[in-house]
Amino acid sequence: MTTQADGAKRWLAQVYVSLKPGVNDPQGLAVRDGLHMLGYAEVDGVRVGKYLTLTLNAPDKATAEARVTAMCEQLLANPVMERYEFQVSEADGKAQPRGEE
Amino acid sequence: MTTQADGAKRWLAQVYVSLKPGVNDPQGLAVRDGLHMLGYAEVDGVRVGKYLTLTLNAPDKATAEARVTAMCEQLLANPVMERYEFQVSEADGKAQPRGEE
Amino acid sequence: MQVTAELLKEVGLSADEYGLIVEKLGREPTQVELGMFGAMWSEHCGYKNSKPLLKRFPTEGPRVVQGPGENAGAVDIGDGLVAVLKIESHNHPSAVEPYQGAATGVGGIVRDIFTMGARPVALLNSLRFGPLDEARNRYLFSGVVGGIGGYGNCLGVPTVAGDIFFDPAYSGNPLVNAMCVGIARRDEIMRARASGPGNLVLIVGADTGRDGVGGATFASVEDPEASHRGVVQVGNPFLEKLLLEACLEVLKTPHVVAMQDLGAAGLTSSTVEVASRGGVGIEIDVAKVPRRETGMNAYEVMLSESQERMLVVVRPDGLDAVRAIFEHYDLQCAVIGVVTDDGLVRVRDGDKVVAEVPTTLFTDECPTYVREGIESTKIAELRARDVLAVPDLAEHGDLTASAALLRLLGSPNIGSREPVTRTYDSTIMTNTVVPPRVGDAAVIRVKGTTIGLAIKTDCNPRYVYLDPYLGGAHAVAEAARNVSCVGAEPVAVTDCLNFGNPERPEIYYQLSRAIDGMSDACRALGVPVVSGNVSLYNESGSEAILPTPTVGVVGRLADVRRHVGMAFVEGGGVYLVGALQATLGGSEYLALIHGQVAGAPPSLDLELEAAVQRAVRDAIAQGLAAAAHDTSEGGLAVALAESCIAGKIGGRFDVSAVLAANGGRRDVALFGEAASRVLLQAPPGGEAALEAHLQERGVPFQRLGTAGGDGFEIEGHLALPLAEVVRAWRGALS
Amino acid sequence: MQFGVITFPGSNGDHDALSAIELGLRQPVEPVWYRETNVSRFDALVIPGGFSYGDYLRAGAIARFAPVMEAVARFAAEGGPILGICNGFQILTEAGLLPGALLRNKGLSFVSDWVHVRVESNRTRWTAGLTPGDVLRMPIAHGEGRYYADSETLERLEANGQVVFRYVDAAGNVTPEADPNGSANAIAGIANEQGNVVGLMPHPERAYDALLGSDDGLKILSAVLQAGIDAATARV
Ligand SMILES: Nc1ncnc2c1ncn2[C@@H]1O[C@H](COP(=O)(O)OP(=O)(O)O)[C@@H](O)[C@H]1O
Ligand SMILES: [Mg+2]
Repeated sequence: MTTQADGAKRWLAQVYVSLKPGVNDPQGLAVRDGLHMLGYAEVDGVRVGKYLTLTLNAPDKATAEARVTAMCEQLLANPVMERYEFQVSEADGKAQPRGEE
Repeated sequence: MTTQADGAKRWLAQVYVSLKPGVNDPQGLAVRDGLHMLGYAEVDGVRVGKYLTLTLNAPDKATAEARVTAMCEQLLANPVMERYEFQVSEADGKAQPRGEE
Repeated sequence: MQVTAELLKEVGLSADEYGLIVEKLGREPTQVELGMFGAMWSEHCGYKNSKPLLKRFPTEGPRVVQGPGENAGAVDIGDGLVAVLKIESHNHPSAVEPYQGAATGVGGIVRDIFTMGARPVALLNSLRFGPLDEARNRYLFSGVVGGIGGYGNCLGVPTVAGDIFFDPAYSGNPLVNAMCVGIARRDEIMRARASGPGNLVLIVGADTGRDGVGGATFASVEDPEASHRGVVQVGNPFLEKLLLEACLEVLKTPHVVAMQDLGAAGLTSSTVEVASRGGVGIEIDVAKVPRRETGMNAYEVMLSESQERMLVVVRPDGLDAVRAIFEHYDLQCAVIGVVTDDGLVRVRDGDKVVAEVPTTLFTDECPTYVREGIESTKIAELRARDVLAVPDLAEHGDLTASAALLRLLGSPNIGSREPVTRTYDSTIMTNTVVPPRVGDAAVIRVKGTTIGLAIKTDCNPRYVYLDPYLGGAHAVAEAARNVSCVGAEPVAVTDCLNFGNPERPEIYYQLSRAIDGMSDACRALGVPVVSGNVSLYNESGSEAILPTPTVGVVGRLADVRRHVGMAFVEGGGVYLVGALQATLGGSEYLALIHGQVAGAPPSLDLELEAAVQRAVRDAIAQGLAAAAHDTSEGGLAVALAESCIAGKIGGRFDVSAVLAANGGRRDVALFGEAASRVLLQAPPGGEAALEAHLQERGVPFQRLGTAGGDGFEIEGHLALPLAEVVRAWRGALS
Repeated sequence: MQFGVITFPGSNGDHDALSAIELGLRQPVEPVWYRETNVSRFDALVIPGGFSYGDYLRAGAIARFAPVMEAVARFAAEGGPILGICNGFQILTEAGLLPGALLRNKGLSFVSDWVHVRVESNRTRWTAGLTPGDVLRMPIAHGEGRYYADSETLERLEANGQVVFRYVDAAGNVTPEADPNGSANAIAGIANEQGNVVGLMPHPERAYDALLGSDDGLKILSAVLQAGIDAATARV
């Protein structure tokens, strides 16, 4: 956890974007069929979405969450066919979001 | 939570696949630049991965986890450039994975 | 069922139309029937405003094998083969979700082609957007281009040509027109006409979901955002590829009676259309339709627009063989009904009959409207404006000829399309002889023959706006001219009429006059209209788009090796074929430099047009030409620059004769636009032969200079290093 | 020489490979459906381009498990020549028959263009007749063609002469502009250690006729033919 000179802290946001219910997901269907081909007959449904990790600076968690919400609404998810969820936690002080340490 | 006739239960697996550290992620860079252009200057890093949701039947959680691990190793992630994490929880009894209720 | 005004609005029917349904049916329609009438009597399916006008198109000719009325048109191209062609709009879905809207547009047009038993061999796209300095327009543009490439590339059909135009009138209402060309054996064409009571009706391909329920109705009202409540359609090109291969294989068997893709209004229109064309009845059971979701009712199943589905009518004794082929391709197929002889479309949901309507009620009895068109006085005034009131180019200052040229080359309406075409696979199928950007039209070869096909879409919507009759004629002339410029003889037209709300007299006027102009040009150039599509109600915030009758032309080369591109070669003499007079009316120059869309568009002498095109393509076929390029937006100077850029070579040109013919106006000579004009280059040393040919044909021509060097010079007007010209042109779309 | 071209659901370069071999190379060739389990009747195999299984999840990820792939692996182990083109290359890396992986292009979008590649090694069955330094012109058409391998693997590939093709400009020089997708070391194609399995992103099968812009691709297809003829002659 780092605190910047200006009092801002670094946060890690994990954003999960998935297709809205009812929207056709050809990729999910193909992965499901692929798993069946490999013998994983117990799988009955697959949906494929996006997993984004962001690091950002914000004075507190509430601000970070508000900003990430705005980013999701504006850019990260396509409101016509997608929905999103996210979690914000304190970043561990490293320069890059998880996935690039 | 449903229990099937054969004693199997339905589980929801949420799988997160991301690029290994050090693997260049042009898509993450493009999203970061897009966020900067929209005025989110506080974002300093973005990585883009996949978020898969699977529903599967298994007698218990440990079995479900073992099966999902095998699916990830075999198909869902490519160890040359990706890594994965997942969570297994009880499915809420609906026929489709989250995202298709 | 309580029929309220709201309910009628939802299904897109007027109170009068509802009254007509009750009268003809002799009872109130059921909910499912009402939804089906709404779809079938929409403009999109029923053509209620455009049908009387479309009758004006010439649709016959010696090569026509299938005219309008089927899934696509077909023309004979020799060697026992036909080219199958069709263009279609996906404007409204693309406004809502640009990537998927455009992708499913491509998917739909490809199905129209292979439904006819033809293998799709080329894709084109004609696009219109608002200016790229608005973020929303950039989003639409990149989404649409991404979707077109995403679908076509995966399918493995090359995208070989198209056109793109920007104007503020398309903000909020982009146009996405996709065209496909296929090839079939003449004697193997399949038609979508059900026959033989007792024959089985199959649905093949994707499961049915709630995707786009009400799409056909939605394409026929203004303001897509507000009216679209269904789930966005997501295309699956992977599945379409399997469907394509399986359908072509199934059509080689003797078991198939008819095939029809499920497009707008899904099962409703496909069942009604195969029954109506065949003059029979049809009965289906929605309970037998495989679903992607639980809890769907009959109404939703009948109106779902889930993609990648086909309706196939087979003889019962062929069912197993047909099923085996689909299964080979991992495709599910379900028997959902039978052909009947009672002339009714009957829909069951298990034991219950939920709709039962005489087939002809949906089709022949669909009301048509002949409206009165009145020209907008505002547009008449714009046309009458004196465009020469603007100041001419100056020797010094901001408005020099070189500054204007560089600005025009950097205009999104003129500059390089490479950022777009580079994302489209144009070489797959190993037929592409002239890929995008290399010639005025694309050329593909027909394997196993010496034949080539040249294809291009075009429409200058400013011309149509300022003068719908003339503009409509120009659209046909320009598309055909592009095809002639690679050496092909234009043989067929497909068109997509993109207009605003036809219930407004000034829009109806545009539609009606544009069709007249197109029809006259088609007649004069000897190219029949064999297929097409109508997209009305293209408005946002009560502003209509520019009237845009997109024209796709297919041409034929007897020997595909005898073609040329637009690139100048070192040392060849360059000629301007056609008249020397041009005008600033409706020009890109006037719009870009002086901010005016005004004046009368260039005049069009159809006889001269035909003669110029014939002279040009014959010169190419006889090996007398090294390059050809028509002069369109940006005029003569821009066309010369484009051919130099393509050839990576400079040139020195003298336009004094053109200047004299235009009363000494430099702006008109350099950047004025005109029809029936083509830059034609002789191979080095071939000047005399080319001149003799042009003389013999009696078409006007003028030598302008020679290509060579690394400078671009128009004597007395401008001189620029070629590299600077290239730079300006490259940056247009970035 | 009998060629086989494997078709997976979603392959779309299969017809082109068949045409190139039949019309360009004038050799017998047969399509192989992905459910087949025996490919021993062939002298050489081509895994063509396209979008097998829609390229969903990762390009080639699902196809590598298709029934025919076990036979392909056996064919490779026995030294049979295999050429993976574009999606075929992706499938071979996913299957572990070639090292590394192919990631999304650096520019993020699909790229369709003509490129030049330099032959780096003629110690493979598919480049045997060629001279290192030869420049070939071929089309590319892919969205995921950025070759990636960890630095150890890259060093090993370079040291072993397993880098077969590199993106260059028309004059044969490696330049940043000449690399269309951001591949490590500008790698356009590689071979396995034995040199019988080669994968490349450009499309030799689309460059078999000068009318289409180039017939350089035939040089690769005829190399394996010549190698086969030489081997047969040696046996006699
Ligand atoms: N959307 C597009 N898709 C594919 N090719 C295109 C597209 N737009 C333009 N092109 C290609 O770019 C070149 C120039 O097109 P265009 O500017 O319309 O020419 P012209 O105005 O002379 O008819 C042509 O080869 C054309 O086919
Ligand atoms: Mg044009």
